[in-house]
Amino acid sequence: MSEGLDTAGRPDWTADEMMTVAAARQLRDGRSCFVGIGLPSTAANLARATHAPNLMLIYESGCLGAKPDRLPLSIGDGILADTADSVVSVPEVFNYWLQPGRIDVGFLGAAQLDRLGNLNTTVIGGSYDDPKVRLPGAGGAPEIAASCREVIVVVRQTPRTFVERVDFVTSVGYGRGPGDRERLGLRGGGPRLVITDLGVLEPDPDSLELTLTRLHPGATVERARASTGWPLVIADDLGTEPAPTEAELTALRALTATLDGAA
Amino acid sequence: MSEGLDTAGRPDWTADEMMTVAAARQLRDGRSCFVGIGLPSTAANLARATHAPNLMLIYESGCLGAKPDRLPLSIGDGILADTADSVVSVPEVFNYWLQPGRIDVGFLGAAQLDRLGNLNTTVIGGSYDDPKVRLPGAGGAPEIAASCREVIVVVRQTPRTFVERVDFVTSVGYGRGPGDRERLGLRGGGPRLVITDLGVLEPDPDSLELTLTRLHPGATVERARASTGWPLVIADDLGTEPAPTEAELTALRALTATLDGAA
Amino acid sequence: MAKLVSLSEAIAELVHDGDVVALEGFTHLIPFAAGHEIIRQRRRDLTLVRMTPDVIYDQLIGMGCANRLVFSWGGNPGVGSLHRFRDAVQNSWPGRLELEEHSHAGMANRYVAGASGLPFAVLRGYTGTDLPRHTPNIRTISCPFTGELLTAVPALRPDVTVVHAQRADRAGNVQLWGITGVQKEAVLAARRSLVTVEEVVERLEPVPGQVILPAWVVSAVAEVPGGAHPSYAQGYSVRDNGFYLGWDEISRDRDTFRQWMETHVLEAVESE
Amino acid sequence: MAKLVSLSEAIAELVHDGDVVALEGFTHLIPFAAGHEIIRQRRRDLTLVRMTPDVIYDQLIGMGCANRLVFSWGGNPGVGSLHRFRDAVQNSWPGRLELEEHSHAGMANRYVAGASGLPFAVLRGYTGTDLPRHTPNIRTISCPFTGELLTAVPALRPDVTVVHAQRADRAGNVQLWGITGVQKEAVLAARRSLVTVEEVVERLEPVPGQVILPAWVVSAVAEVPGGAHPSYAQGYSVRDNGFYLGWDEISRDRDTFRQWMETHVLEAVESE
Repeated sequence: MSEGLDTAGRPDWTADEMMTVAAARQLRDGRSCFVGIGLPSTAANLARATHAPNLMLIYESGCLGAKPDRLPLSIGDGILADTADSVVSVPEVFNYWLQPGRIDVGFLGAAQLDRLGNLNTTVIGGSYDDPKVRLPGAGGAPEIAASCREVIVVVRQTPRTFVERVDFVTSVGYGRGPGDRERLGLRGGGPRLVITDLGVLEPDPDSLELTLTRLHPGATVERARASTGWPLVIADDLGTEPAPTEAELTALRALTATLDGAA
Repeated sequence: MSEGLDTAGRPDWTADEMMTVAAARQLRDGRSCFVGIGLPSTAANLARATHAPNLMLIYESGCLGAKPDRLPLSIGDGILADTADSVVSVPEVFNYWLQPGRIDVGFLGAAQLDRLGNLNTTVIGGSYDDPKVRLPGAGGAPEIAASCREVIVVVRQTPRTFVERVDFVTSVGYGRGPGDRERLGLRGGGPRLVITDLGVLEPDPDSLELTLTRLHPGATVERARASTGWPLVIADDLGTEPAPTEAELTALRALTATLDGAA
Repeated sequence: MAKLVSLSEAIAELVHDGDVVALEGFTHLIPFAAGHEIIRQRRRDLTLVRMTPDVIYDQLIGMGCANRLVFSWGGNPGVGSLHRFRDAVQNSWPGRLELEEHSHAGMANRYVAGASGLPFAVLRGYTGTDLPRHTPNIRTISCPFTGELLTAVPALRPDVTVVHAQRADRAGNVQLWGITGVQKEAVLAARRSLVTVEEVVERLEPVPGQVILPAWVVSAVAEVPGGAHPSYAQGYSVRDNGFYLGWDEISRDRDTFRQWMETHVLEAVESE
Repeated sequence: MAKLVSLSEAIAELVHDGDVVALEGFTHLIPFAAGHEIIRQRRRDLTLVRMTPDVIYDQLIGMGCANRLVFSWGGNPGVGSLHRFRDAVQNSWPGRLELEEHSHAGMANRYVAGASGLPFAVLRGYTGTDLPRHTPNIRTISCPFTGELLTAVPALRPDVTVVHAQRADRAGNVQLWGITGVQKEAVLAARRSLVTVEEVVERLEPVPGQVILPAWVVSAVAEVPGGAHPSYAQGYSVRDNGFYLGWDEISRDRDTFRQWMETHVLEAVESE
């Protein structure tokens, strides 16, 4: 029995926990990370609590170098200002810090993602003026996706989420394909990784199409294919993401426990 | 014997003191005033010490609402930051405070001034590339002259200073004449008053040419004409600026005394 | 110079039907009490401007105060969707709501341009997204030196901006700290401004990270302790996260929403 | 991440002949000691950038370190002219000094554009003055929404910016307060940056009005107590106004100037 499986062989961690741990592992110590609320914030703070104590967290509320000891409930949570190296205005965080490309990693979620890593958080179905579902909108995402040195997308994998073409391009991944980011003058590198509850996708070096490169323990190629709205390409050297370690799970659960208390 | 004359009939105040007092009188209480160092700063602080305790002093170093109890020696004097309502960055003082036209009065000096109130603080004589005298340059003056609701110029009157046409337009007064400020899109009102050691000049309502409207006690039209590099027009209703009061002189000398101590 | 007035007087004098109104506060210092007073005074046809329309705008929209929304992110932070906002966009209930949609960077720079007395702002933004196809006031501009193409957005000049702050002195000078968001720019960009504060004090003791709004750029100050609830005022209160979670249920159904607003806003006295 | 190094190491590593170098500090926190080290290390052909070139630039220019000056006001604040600056412009002594002349508003916005990763900035400035006729990088730009004509200036991107601050911690995070001028923008606009500080401390206690420069945007920090003299560091020293007045006499004559620099700068040990 591999580590992380209980006596009945079922993992003693959830798919969301696996996704969060896999995302946290991608954040190297000492880097700067532009963090949205929700799963990205959990993953970033898990990284700080484990292998990356000097990870620089930047929240769009203007908190630079925030070091919360619990999970913030919103990007404007008081603990972010209390623990930040510096709190700047919202115009400043976008103009002086994000726009020039100073931030290493941008962490984004999405309601829809397509095979070229474009993201939709605006509208689903119908038309823009008469949508089936109205989503919150862009927020900081378009410029995070444009300017961070690299982008990591964290999103659960379902056929409704992973679509051939997003209904609305809120944030640009690789646009329509190779050369598009350069043509558009986007200076950041674009989505380097998409981390889901099933595994990890990476852009194909040539086509830039998102390709399954790793599976989480227990996940299968079949499920990944069934959860993807386009013919999912599987990497020849498909790997497996290591299961969460005890240390990672303990740290993650200690963090998420702070949330339940708060609400 | 009028007040302010000694037993021999000589004024017991200097021409510079008269000029400073006349300038201070023009600053109404509760207004905001963009202040340069030197005589304008002395006059503005004299106004605060006498009739305008709530005059809002704004220094280009970013000090908003400074309330120095002595004369600052530079626009970056520590006492300005210590006593200010708020200290902002230099970009902010120009972009958020001066540029939108929030400041009532801009106080300027000059090395040269012409009959239409244009100011030169850049070069005198020769050419720009090979000048006879190289002056400090523009500083904040061009935008103060452009954006303040009105401008007051304080300058000693000599034929070398009061010229037909300035050698270099550092700051625009009325440009080449009526309609020019509007044509240039300058939103402030331009120079409302020029206060010298001899008297007060104001733009003619029609031609906008600077015209002598008041003489200081003891000054004469002849001297004013002789001290002006263009055929000086005298207002029909030429008035006299009241001599400094005891209160004004006491306050002014108390302020300037702080300077001697400092150096 | 800012006048010290009651909240109801301030809204009556400063906010009119049809105005362009910005209530700002980036999750911190959200002027909820002022928004509720706007609802009580039954303002109509407002263009509501806000980077992050959240629960307070959900309430204003659901109560029919607005026919237009200028924004960059409309959600219940940390919870999910705004049901009244969605109902208005998807079903025009209680009326049609026209949208003008931007990104945070675009909105922040539009306030900066307004505060700076400039007609537009330049940024690296929106490029390659579908936003410019639906928001006509996003244009391209080329650098006069390099020829590089960038994005231009027009200045925001609200008729009135409303913010909440920790303190003001009796002269009407305002002091806020913690996450100060875009409030300074929003106030300086507006023709009129109202600041509700936790307390009016004799003297504003300096605080690290403070932003000062001088009395001479503020129209009115109203003392409204707790005026940011369920948002918070650093140093005075903590965010009522339970309320935000509970709002999801309250706002889901039109009648439940109406009843809640009746009881907690319309029938509430001004100083909540 | 900022390295803690000695001033001489920092200048040797960060400032090279021919560099575009900005020493900023708006009468407060002027990095005099760093300027003196640049003189001691005999840098040449520098393009010196500074809103208010004053005594430190008079010294750099008089010692022949620069062949170009980008500025908006060159004088001895509260005293009068800079004689070495004038001698260089009027008589090309000790060498020709090319000028690129702007207004304060223009220079401040050029730093803002540099800090923002934009190629240019837009302002209401220069209009109707003779400056655009002699400074080619002042251009007009029209608003894509209103057609209004405004002024554009290109971003400033110094090879290295040098500033002085009150404190840094051991990680290299920098804290300054009082009149903070354009230092944050100048550091963020530069490719490399050096901050000299009054002291290195274990922890940066928050101070009202503070500006923080995170270690990850600073190349090097050098502890140089009194490194701003004859300028000052709020909370540590007061401005030596007598020195500024005295400089007028010292700098008037070429030989007197040279002798003074020999004795007080060239022969001085690094920690002055």
